[in-house]
Amino acid sequence: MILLAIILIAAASLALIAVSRTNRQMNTVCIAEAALFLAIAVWLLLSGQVPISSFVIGSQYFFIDHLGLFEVLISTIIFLLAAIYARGYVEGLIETHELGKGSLKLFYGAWAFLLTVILLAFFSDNLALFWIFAELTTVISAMLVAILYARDNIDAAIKYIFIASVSMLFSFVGLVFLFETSRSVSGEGTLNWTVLIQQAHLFPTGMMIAAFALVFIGFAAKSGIFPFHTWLPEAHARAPSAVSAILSGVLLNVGIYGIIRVFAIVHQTPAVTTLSPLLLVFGLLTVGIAALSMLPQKNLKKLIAFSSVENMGILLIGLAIATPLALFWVLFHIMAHAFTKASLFFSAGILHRQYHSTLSTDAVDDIRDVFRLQPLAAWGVILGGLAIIGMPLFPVFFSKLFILLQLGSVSLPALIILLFLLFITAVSLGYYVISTFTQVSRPETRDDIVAYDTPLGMKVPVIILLILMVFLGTVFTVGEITFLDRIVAELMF
Amino acid sequence: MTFSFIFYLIINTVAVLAIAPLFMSIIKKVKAWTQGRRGPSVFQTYFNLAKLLKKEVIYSSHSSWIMRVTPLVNIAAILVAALFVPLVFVPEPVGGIGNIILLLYLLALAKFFMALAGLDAGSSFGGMGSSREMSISAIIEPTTIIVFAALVFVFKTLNVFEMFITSAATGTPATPTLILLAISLFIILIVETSRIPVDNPETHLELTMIHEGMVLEQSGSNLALMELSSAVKLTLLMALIINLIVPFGLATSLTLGTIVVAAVMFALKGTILAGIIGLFESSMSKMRFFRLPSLFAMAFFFSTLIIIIEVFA
Amino acid sequence: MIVELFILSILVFFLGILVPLVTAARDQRVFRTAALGCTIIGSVVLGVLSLVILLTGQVFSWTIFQPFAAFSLGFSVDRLAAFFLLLIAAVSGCVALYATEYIEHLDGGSRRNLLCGCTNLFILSMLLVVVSANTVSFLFFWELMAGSSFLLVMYEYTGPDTKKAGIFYFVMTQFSTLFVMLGIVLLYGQTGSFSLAPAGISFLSTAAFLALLIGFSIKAGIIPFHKWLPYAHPASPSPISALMSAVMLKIAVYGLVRFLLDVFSPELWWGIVILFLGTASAVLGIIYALKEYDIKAMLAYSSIENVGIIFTGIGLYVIFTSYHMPGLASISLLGALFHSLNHAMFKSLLFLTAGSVVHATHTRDIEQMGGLVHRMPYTSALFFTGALAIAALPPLNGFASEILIFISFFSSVAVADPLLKVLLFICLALFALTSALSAACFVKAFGSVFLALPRSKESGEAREVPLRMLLGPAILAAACIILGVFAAQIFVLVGLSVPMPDLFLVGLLLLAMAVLTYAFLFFTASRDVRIAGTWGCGTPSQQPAMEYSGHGFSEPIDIIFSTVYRTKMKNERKFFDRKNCIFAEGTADISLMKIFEEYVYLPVARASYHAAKVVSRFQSGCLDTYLLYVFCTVIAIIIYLGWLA
Amino acid sequence: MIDPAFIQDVIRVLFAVVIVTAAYIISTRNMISLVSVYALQSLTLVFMALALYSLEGTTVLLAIACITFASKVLVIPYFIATIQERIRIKRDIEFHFLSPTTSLLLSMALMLFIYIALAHIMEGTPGRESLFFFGAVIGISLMLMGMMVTFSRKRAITKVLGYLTMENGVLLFGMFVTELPFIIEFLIIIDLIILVMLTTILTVGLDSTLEDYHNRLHRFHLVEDTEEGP
Repeated sequence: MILLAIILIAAASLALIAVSRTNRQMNTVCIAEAALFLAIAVWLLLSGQVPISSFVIGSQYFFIDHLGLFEVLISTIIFLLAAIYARGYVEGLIETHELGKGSLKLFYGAWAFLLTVILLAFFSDNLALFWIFAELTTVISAMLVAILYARDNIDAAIKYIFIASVSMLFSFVGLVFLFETSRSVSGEGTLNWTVLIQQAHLFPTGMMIAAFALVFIGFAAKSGIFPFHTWLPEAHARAPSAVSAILSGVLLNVGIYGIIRVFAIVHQTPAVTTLSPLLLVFGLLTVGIAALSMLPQKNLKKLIAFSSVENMGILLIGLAIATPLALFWVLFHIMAHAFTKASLFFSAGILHRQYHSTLSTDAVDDIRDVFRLQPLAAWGVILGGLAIIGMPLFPVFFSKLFILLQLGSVSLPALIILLFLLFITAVSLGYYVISTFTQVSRPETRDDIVAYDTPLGMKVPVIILLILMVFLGTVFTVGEITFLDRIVAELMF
Repeated sequence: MTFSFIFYLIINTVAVLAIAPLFMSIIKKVKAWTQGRRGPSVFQTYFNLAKLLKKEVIYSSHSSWIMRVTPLVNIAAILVAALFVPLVFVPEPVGGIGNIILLLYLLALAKFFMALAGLDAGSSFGGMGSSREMSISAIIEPTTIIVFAALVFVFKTLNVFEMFITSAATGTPATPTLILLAISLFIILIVETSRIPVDNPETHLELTMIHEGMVLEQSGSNLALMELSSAVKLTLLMALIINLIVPFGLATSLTLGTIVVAAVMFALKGTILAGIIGLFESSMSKMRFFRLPSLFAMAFFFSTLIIIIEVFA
Repeated sequence: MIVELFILSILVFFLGILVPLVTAARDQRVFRTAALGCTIIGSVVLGVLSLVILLTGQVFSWTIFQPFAAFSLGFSVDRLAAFFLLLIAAVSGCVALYATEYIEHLDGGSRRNLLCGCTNLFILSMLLVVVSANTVSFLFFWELMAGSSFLLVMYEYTGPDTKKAGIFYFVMTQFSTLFVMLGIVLLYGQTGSFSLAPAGISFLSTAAFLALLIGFSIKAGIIPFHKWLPYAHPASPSPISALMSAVMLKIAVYGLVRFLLDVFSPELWWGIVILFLGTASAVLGIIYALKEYDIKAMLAYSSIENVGIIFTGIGLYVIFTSYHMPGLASISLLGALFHSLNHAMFKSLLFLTAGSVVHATHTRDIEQMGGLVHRMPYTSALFFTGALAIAALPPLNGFASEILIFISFFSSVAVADPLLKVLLFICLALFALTSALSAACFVKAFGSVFLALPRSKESGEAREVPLRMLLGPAILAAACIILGVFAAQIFVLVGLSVPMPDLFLVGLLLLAMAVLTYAFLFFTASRDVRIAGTWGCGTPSQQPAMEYSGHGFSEPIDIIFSTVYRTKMKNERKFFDRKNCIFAEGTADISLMKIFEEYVYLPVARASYHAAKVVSRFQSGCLDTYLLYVFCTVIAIIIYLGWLA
Repeated sequence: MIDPAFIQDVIRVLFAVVIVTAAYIISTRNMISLVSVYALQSLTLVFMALALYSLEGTTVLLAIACITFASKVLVIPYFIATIQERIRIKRDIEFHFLSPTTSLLLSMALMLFIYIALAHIMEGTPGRESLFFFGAVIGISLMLMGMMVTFSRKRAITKVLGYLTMENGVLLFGMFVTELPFIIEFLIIIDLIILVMLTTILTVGLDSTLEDYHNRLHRFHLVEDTEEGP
């Protein structure tokens, strides 16, 4: 039923987009779609029926559990805000001829479709089905990246598709391994996660290691883990900011979600002792390369994108620790990172509108008078930056601290290296923000820059996200904690 | 606060005020003798002070209240410091009077005001004097503190009174360590009272003067206070050396006889020490200002050596 | 009652954050005054509360919020915390009073509202650091403090030096965070809990101590981590500099003391390390202060010196504790803590009055000032009190705390190890050098800023500042005098026996001597007074250019310590001919070399930037290369699977 | 029913064909033939599925054969060929990192390597017939060879073919190791078609520009627009 509702809503919105003509109409459809999905997710959350076994959903390939619902909640919120944001943002893109009017339909169609696919991915029980949806998200989001009239965008999209898809193929091989393992254990092969996790303790270690390692390759590429992250900075930086927020806040989660799911299965077997160090190494390398790449970075959106890479590394490290508490904070970090990153990209988008060409090239010097011209965006970047480096009042502080605490009990050298890398990250962000935002034009040239009249729709998401972040960072509701605890329990950590 | 302590306050202040100008004159006399002159009378300093009191006070139009309060603060600080070093009679210490660190910092208080007064009028002589004075006092400070620490180390107390009591009880001759310390104390005395080879108290030559530069703008009764305070400072440092090294005759109980004896003994010992200072000054020449750090380094080395010997022995 | 008072004060501060935040867009004085009024009220409540706790010695602890079983957001106020609360309350109250007027003379329009709000946040986070009952809330508020102070430093973001200051401050703050976090994580590894409870002796706790020590040292501005101070303090508005220097540095001291007392069982070498750091900072700090001509940077360096003194006291405490000499240990610790309070008083006083001076003369360069004693009599008197206190002259408070440290130094006779004894004596000598140099430094400061003739047009036209900019510093000055003169009585009042001289008696004697002398002169000496020009060897009139400048004043010390001050000479010449014979024009510049900056900070920064550049080449922009990475990784993983797993 | 031994021989031959086609894709410079070779490779897979069907009798294999034929032998090659015509590039001369000879040698080494590695990995799993195991090895080797195409060739369209080869490898691997539910296979094909379509369309914007990208940039944007704009 729920599945049906989702598909119906999706179909209706696609149809509406097909018949509508203006940016506003199509955008409204997208907002409505995201709002409806969010309503469904909230209803599911409040109804207390979760986890929902397959037949209520409508097919044995789908199910809803807390982790899926958690991801869906995050995704729909970000999609909703991004859609609101896109209203003004896309208008601006059209005005400056960066986006053809003819491409509008494609843009919003892909947008609406992407949300549906992501929802279906998170509600998939069958891992192969999840894999397919994940593949589809790559393709559709690449379309959203490539839609701008610039060669660089196509280039970035191609990179994105190639690296992600090529790696995802290995993932599929891994899934085949998993399927075969399950068949050899129970006779009846399945890729349904709910079944796999029950059988997992019977799986032979060697096969599990192979399966996980291969699956990891693909999902690592989706979530921007070193050395598969290379597409990420370029795609995120080139995409329209509304899309960047989705890429960073939602699509990276798809990859991490896949890793978590499969890792939960691995966690039931002795293979986890072999695989945890592997994850730790990849995580550290990811954070390391991201941190060092951020230092000389002169492009704001690339900087934020590298910060995403860094946070994915942290998530991987948290996962490698493989304790329930660590998993708890990994989940928390997923949420914290998604919202923070979305707010950062939204603010960066406003700056992008203001300083137009300059942000896309590597010239810092043209950003000036930020506080006079775009105070909200400036504060958005500052507060978002403080949030992402783990300042208190923002949620990343706690997740970072507790992941570090857990890491400390696993490996001291890793802890020290990670702390140092996080320091470098913070410095790079701080260095960039301080050196750019303190630039003011001389009084005589002050009037050369005309302030971009930021539409309300682009401001509201930033403010909402900032409030949401402060709320998440200071108030821990009982519901939130039990919800996350349920996820940990369902993943059988 | 006992009667004997109040009595001590009075008697010590009176004694130090009375005898300080005398020692100044004696040093001058000795120096004159070594130069083959007859020199001024030993009471010349008293005459000078009396004369200055009769003169009018001249303030620079640029100067501020600093100039006006400095002489008072200066003499007050030095006189209080003098209370920390009993000349003839050592009572029981009250409320930390006699603390050796406080003594040092009371001298610093006087110096601080004096240096500011030097800067107050905007004259370059005053500025130069202040600058040099503060520099010198800064770099002699480690030596001073090490010597004081050595004293504390030897006498196991922070209080000058108790040191005197101990040394009076042990009697003369003092231990070898104390004699070594006395040499260091002597160097400190030379530096602190601005004497040759560090400073030349008798000249107003721009190249050599330090202390005199600072008081150049002072006049009349203010100048008298400044002169007097530097004499008192000399006396109290001399008393420190005398009563530590050759404490015989020092009164520890309050009877007329002991006090008279102590006073006479102190005057005698003081005269001898003043003579030594005069001779020492005559045998030296003023040192170039920037050669001083090496002199101080030697003094510092010397006093640290004492500490090391004392510690390891 | 105490708890309610405490919550009340927190709420008042919170109100002080909200008011300007809500009214951020409206540039009206009333909102700012309201916000700062909240600060003052909150500080008064907090001050009363901490005094009560300090006197009664009760311990209050309560948990406000426990989201997980593992940790809670809890507060606990004991005497140590109350002491630092008092410090925070006293300084922030006076600073806020001063700022009500000062802030109206700042540029920035409605941004000033945010400044007020952020200041309140800063104060609130500092006081919550102090009352934190466990390491997580400690870290939480510590970070909040770092973040809010960073925003405050960046207030005048358009200023020429602010960018550099901001970057330095931000980097050092993060560096400090790194170590504090590491320390807390290691501690958690050792004890398995977040409580501030004894951790026992092990490799982990030693490592945790070292990490925390470095973290706190960075925040406290201990050399060689001090470089942010002389940049951040001049860049920020004066009330903020006062708060940062007087209070924030003390929070780091608090952290160190708290962890040393409650968590660690210190070993001898820890004490030696702290002592060494402290002494080095004290000496080098004041030596650099002497060469500084920016009045606020000079005060910043002097803060480094004073924190060095505090660390010296803490180091002595640790040494004596490890020798089981509790009496001496407590004197040293009391000295360190008392000096923290005293430094907070006189340094905020100095920063505030320096702020007034800068406000009046529009320059921070002391060579441009002079003669202000006639134009700003009250400010000069207040600054003078601060200078007397910081130069550790009796009977003011700076001396009262330094003498405690001197006493414990002098009593180190009792330490058994001869080698250590000698080491202590050497530290003592350096310590004495420090206090003498600081006297020289403040003679120079007061002399160049306030005395003689004005050296620039602006300082010639300076005016006395309004009443409220005098009132705040006046309270602090009074505190400086009271804390000094009645130091011994205060110790008795709180029930501590300390062998320190009675400064009240000394003060009385000083007064008596001065009065007696005055009376004597009044009756005997001539009362004629004449005003005349300064005698200048016959020059017709006194010119400002003839005065001794700040540079000139410190020249002898400059030469004496030439090994510490490295100068850098730049000499660029142009010639008319090829053979460099006919000189055309040229520039020469002799500047003080910033040794730490040029030999430590910048090389590290350059090296890491270089490394980052190398790593960035990984992101070459070529799809084929990226796919090759994937290919190689896949092969590596297959190798791993086939042979290693 | 045909003799299983004969079928196995057929399958071995087909393996050889697959590898040869992959080798051709790696080393050729002629782009027109690339597409046909790819179609041939897919056709081989279809035959292989049929052969397996006759061996095991699962209907899924038959279905797989059908959709593979429809999509990979007909639709995708046709589509790519059309696109190729449009961008008028016939040759892909430049090689990156690997020359044709090296890549051939490397792929041989890889096959050996995969064989050993897979033998290690699958050591514990019971009842692996040699043919199926070999199929898995060929599958993964095909993937890696395809991957070598993606990074050693400059033209994006060649890269797409490399990707398709990889996909064939996955199919091969899946076919021999286990059988997945049909719906999954079907969705994968759909996914693949969408992906290939998008990528090739994008390559129009990109590929033609690799040679002289500044000149042609604008022109091919127009092409892209007419392609996509509904």
